[in-house]
Parts: sequence; C-alpha cells; structure tokens
Amino acid sequence: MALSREQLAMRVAQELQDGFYVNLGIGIPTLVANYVPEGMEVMLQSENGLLGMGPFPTEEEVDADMINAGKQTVTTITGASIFSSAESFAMIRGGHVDLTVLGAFEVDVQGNIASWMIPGKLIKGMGGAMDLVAGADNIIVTMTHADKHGNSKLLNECTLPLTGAGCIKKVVTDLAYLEIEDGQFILKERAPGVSVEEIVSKTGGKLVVPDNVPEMNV
Amino acid sequence: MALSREQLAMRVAQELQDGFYVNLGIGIPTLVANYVPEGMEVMLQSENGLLGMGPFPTEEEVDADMINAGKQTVTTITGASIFSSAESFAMIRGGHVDLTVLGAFEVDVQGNIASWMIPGKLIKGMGGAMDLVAGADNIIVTMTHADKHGNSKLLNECTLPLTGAGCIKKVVTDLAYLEIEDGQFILKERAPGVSVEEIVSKTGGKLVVPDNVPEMNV
Amino acid sequence: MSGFNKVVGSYEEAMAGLEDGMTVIAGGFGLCGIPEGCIAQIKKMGTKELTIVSNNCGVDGFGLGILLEDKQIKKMVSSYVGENKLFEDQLLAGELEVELTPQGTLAEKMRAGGAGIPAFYTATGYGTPVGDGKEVREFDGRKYIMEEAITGDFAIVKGWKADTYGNVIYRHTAQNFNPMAATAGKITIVEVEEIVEPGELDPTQIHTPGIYVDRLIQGTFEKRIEQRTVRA
Amino acid sequence: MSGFNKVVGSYEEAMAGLEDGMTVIAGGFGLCGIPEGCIAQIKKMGTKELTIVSNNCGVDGFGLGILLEDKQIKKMVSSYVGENKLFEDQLLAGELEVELTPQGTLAEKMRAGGAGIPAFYTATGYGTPVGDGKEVREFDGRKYIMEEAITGDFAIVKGWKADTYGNVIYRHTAQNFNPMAATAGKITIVEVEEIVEPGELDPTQIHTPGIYVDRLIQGTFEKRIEQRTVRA
Repeated sequence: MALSREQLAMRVAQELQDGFYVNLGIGIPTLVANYVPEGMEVMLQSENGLLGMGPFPTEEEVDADMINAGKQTVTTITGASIFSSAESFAMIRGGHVDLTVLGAFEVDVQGNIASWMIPGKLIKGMGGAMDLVAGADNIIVTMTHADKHGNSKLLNECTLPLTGAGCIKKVVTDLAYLEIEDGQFILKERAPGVSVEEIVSKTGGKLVVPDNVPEMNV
Repeated sequence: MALSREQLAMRVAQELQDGFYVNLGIGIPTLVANYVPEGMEVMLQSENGLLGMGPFPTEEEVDADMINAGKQTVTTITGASIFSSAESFAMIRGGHVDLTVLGAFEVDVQGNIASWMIPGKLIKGMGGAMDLVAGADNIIVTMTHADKHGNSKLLNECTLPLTGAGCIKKVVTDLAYLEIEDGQFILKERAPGVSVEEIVSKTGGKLVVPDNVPEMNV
Repeated sequence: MSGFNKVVGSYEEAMAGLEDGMTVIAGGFGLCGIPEGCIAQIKKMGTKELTIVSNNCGVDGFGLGILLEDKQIKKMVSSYVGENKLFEDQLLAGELEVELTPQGTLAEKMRAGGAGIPAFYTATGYGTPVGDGKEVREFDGRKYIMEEAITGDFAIVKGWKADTYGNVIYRHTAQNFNPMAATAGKITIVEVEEIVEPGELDPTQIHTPGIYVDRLIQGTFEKRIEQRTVRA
Repeated sequence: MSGFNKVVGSYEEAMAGLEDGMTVIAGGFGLCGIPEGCIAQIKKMGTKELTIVSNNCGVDGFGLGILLEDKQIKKMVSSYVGENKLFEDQLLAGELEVELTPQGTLAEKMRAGGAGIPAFYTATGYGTPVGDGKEVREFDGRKYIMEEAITGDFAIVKGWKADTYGNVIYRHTAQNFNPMAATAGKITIVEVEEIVEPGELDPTQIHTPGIYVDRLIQGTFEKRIEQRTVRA
C-alpha cells in the first residue's frame, strides 16, 4: 500500500541523526518533527530567522512576533537562537544545516528539482526553497510518486522550471525510497506491500532495480 | 609659521558637523577629538567594532576587552554600540561614516593616496586604511606638506604604492588647506603667516592659486 | 544642536521627502515585524509608481497590501507574493510588475547594498529561471550566479525598542529582514514600540547601530497574525 | 546520545584532527579576544606548515606569535603584522609567507566563506597592489575588484559566555573577528570564560548560534593588553 502522509514523515524521520540541525519545508516535511526517534535530539531551523523552533503555542502563548517560515505562530525550545534573515540564509547557503526536507512537483535523474512554479498558473514565488536546495548537502525530497493524473514525478528531465540544479540525492515517495546517482534513480526500498513492478511502471526516469529491494520499516 | 600638530587637528576639527559619525586614524587625526566645537556632538567609530568611542580609561576602568583600532584601551560613551569587524566594515564600506580623517605619505592631483607601504622598508600592512578610503565620501588627509628632506608630498602622481585611487578631495597640511578638483590642487587657505609662494614652492603637483587665499582660522 | 537625537514627532515628518517613482525597502516577513505606521503614511501621502522591496506584499487590507488599493506600487521585489486577491488582479491585469527573488538572495542583496558590496555570487538560483541572463561563474568546480546589491531611496523598518540615538533592538522573529533593510536606505526610518534614553540598551546587544538610522518614531502596532496556529 | 552538547573536556580533544598543512582561521584583533588556549594547544602539538588567517599575528611570546617560535606557520593572511621581531626575521629570511589583506576585506572574506558566498566585489584595494591580478569590474560607474571567500579546516574562536549548545556571546570589543571566524571553519572550536546551561542566554541576543560550533571548552585567559593607555 502507498504510504500515508504520516508514514512518509516516519520514513523521512529515519534519516535524522542525533544533534542534527534540520530545516523542514511546508506540508509533509513539517510532520517529520512528530517522528523524531526517542532519545534523539534534533533542532529545527526556520528560515525567517529561528534555530530551535518548538511546537505551536498554547492560546496564552500566542505571540505575533514569534512565527515560523510558514508564517504560523510557534514557540522556541530551550537553547534556541533568533537572528536576521541574512544570518539565517548565511547558515543555509553556507551548508551549516545538516538536513533539509522538502516537497517537489518533479525530480529528475540529474538531481534537478522543480517545486515552485507551474507555467500558466499564478506564480507566488520561491520563498526560501532555492536557497535551501542550493545550500544543503543533505536534502530529502518527499512527495507522491505520481501526480493525481498518474503521471510520474520522477523523470529523466524535469519539465517544469527548476528550483535547483543537480542538488537532490534522496527521494522518499509514497511508494519507495530512491537515491539518485550517476544520472539514474536507484530503488533502495519499497513501501510495504508495494511491488517493484508498480514502482517501475510509475517511474518515468531511468531506474536501477537492485536484486534485493527490501520493504521500508514504517 | 607651519601649523603644529595641535593646530592641524584644530583646522580639521572645523570640518566636523553636529551629529557626524567620524573615523579618526592614528596620529594627528586622533587629536581631532580634542577640538570638537563646544555644544557639538560627534561620535567616533573605531574599525575593530565600536561606535561611540570614549576617552582612555582610568586605571580602574582599564579592560583588556575594550580597545580601539590602535589596540589602545578605551572607554565607550553613553549610547555606544559594539559589533563585529564585518559589521564595522559594512558601515565603513557602505559609506555610512560621515567623515574619515587619516594621514598619508603622498597625495596626488587625481585624489590618489599612498599611506601604507614604502618599498624597501618592512611592510606591516594596510590594516583598515584601504577600506576607509574606499568607503568614505568625505575624507580629510592631514599630513606635513613636505617630508623631512623637503620633498613635496602633494604630487602630480603618487610614487609610492597606493592605498586608494581617486578618493581624496581634501588635504590639510601644516602649510595649507587644499581641495582636489579636476586633476589639480586648489589652494583654499594658508596657514597663518605662510606665504602663497612658500606653498607653491613646496607643492609638487599642479596647483591652482585663487586671487584671494585667506589665512586659516586656528 | 540636536546631536544624535533621531526622534521625529509625526509620521508626516518621518516619511517627508518620499516622491513618486522612488524605491522603498521594507522590513518584515509576512505580517510579522512590518512598519505599519510608515506604510499607512505612504498610503495617506498617495505616492505613486513606487518600487517596493520586501519579502512579501502583505494581505488584502493590511501591511503593504493597502498600497495596492490605490495602485501606488509599480513594482514589487519579493520572494513570495500573492497572499492577496488585489495583488493577483493587478498582476494579471499587467498593472503591477513583480521581480521574484529567492528569499536568501533578497536578504543578502539588501545586506550587500548597505555594506558597499555591489555584487556577490551565490549558487542559489543557478540553472533556474532566476539565473536567466545572469553571469554564471565557476568556483571550486561549482557554478554560481552573480547577484547585484539593492539599495533604496527610503528604508522603512519596524523595531522593538530604540534609544533616541537610533540604536535598535528587535523582538523575537520580528527581526527578519529589518536589520538589512535598515542599512540599505538612503534615508532610513525606524518605528518602534518604545523609545528609551541612550545608555539603557547594552552596547553589545544592539541589532541595528544608530549610524544606519535617520529618523525614529514611536508607533502603535496592530500586529495582525497571518496564521494563528495553537496547540491544545 | 549527546544531542547538542558541544562541551569537550580538554584542549587535546578540542584541537583533535589538526594536521600539518591545514588552514586555521583565528578570531581576535591584536591581543584582544584571541583564543589563547587553542593557540597554546597548537604550539604543544607542534603542527607545522600551517596557514593562519587572522587579522594580526600576536606579539613576541604571546598570541599567535608563539607559533613562530618553532616555525609552525608557513603563511599568514592578515591585515597588519610585524608587531613581533620574530615575525620580521622569518619574513625577511623567506621562511614565512604573508598575504596582506585589507581589514574589512578580510572580515568579509571570512563571513562570505561561512555564508556560501564564494566571491564578492569591493572597491577596497582597487588601483592598489591589493588589486593586482584581480578581476576589475564596473558597477554604476565605479570600479571594484573581485575578492574570494576564505574557509578554514579549523576555526578557533574566543567567546565570553556560551551555553552547552554552543550559543556564544562576546564581551565588548573582544567580539571583533570572532563571529565570522566561527562560521568559516570546517571544524569550529570556541573557548569561553564561562559555560552556562541552555536557556540562560536570551535567544535574540546570541552573537554566534550553536549551529556554527563543533566543540566548546571553558578556558582561563591572561588577556594581555597591547597598548595600555589611561587618563589621569
């Protein structure tokens, strides 16, 4: 069965390591924070200028001056720091964030990602996404394997305008965990109950299927 | 009579305006702080990272963590701010300092300045001088009109390696106040008792002498 | 002589000199830490053909969004827009120009503008529409694009506290783009919640030194929340 | 799991991994705000052929000057040197290489190195020996030179207080180059006068966020004064 949003987040959370500074994009990536393994500490970076983002506030704690990159009211954890957006993106661009998780419309075998613009639709802007994909060494894209029309989102070449070029190495979809290497996708894990055949049929880009493709542990 | 160091500082101080942020170089420029006109407020910037430098400390106030760009122990005035050297030079390079005063070995009619390096002598470095001359719109060079061998320091072309190109417009020497415009020095004021002839004879670069050259008021 | 006292008594005085066609850099992220009073004053003045540099353009009826109502904005330089219907309408009608700039590049362009750095290289946007027409250059085997600095005729900034000399501190994440905006205006106006005497702020804890600030005004702020999210 | 606790128990541990030929970026200005303990440890380790990036090179017998005694430094990148006889001797003997860099450019090169900006343009040094061989480019009718970022294998930094997560604040003008150095090392070591628990420092008042800090150690500091100037 295809993974639920929660299961996607659980699988991504397995990539966390103790002491990681992590930037989580809007949507499914945000859910990853709910699945940090017991006893492990990670610190969330919010690109507007906050390191050490905490949960949403209680009604009493709500403060208009304390928001995250999604413009939601948030809190800080003990040991947080708050700084300007220039400093925040110095951190991001300079490669100091250990892991970035974000969604996408398309990813291709060259590690290109398209996530911000669909020609013909109103363009709202890239926000910090281009900085995040250009700055991080370690990025996980999480998205559905195909769009709602059944078209693969894992391609030989992105069809939409790019967010970043050659920067994606890991993709977690509702069907599989894949890595990108030497111009091809490598199927690393299957979602529980999902066949290799289904994944192959729904992957548009060149795909390498190893002899043994274990099921994900979610 | 040629101006004394104190008189040089007094003349430079006449260029101050109320509310000016000022960077004073080492030597005679430092003395300018002693001649701020009554009732006028200026704030001294020290390029290591201090805006609002105060006088030297008392013995009791001496603090190794509170120094100026000359590495001297100093104090701060009320309303001072302290920041990194990157921020300090952002201020300087960005043209936010209202007036910079510094010494020089040579100045020429193109507004070039040489102040940091004499070939054959051991080179200690430019420190912040190149940033200061490149960053400020309003710079006053203060120096003796000629060196100790009698050679003019106001030239058609600097002979020593430059600190900055085309950035000097005002020079106060022990003999005169001059401005640089359209590739020539313009004699604006004479030191008290110094003749135009003496200034002409000691100026190596092209010099324009207006009909009336008033004496300085020092 | 008034020395370093930057305090002005009214928003009229604060925004004096703003003219049609000027560029205004505004601090704020979403509706957080926005210079509400300066924006209201620009609306009141009716200044037109403005280029506004700000990460976002407010919402319908609040923040920079109110400047759309009388079509005062000619061009927005932002990383994310369109939280407001009016914006969308004017954009689609060709009445409004938008220059989309990645958020980190925008922050750095403002900082560079204030810091006398005319241009810098960044990997952000290379290979994307943002890189179109920009110089590409390789350093250490990686490709970067050249981005130029931004400066404004005016910068409008929202601080928390400031002393009368214009030394400013920001509150929580209302800091965001404000410190860079403050450095990049030919004339920088800061509005704050509280003005204190010089000496009341710790010199090592000032976010924006007074050298960047031309005019300072105490305001009152609605601080509307864009996404109120709470836990039980 | 140790989470974000960056505290190490000894300078041996703090400087572990430093090898001959590496580049070390050091905070400090003159003898103010210098990482005394890390420097002493480098001397003890006897690491050779080092490139040291620091505004100055200490004095005879103190600060980075002690690394000259056993000829551990191959190259200095500084804005002002030669406060020590040994430096002069080694320079004249051709045993030491010096790359003189304007102070503001040096600060910006460190910041750029930490911020993922591989190069930037500055008017500083244009038309001078510093500009020799560097690309010249005109923006808005003014000439600028391109300067490249600096990063180091190690950065050694002196803070005042830090929490165990490596959030650092600096004291007075001992801040100087330290915040930029902290961002520009592959491994950044911060030594401080006092280590406190997370939560004891105000989040909005942290000069160096812990994300930049790999190892943190509490030291004791002589804080020698280079120019003791007093008034009556």
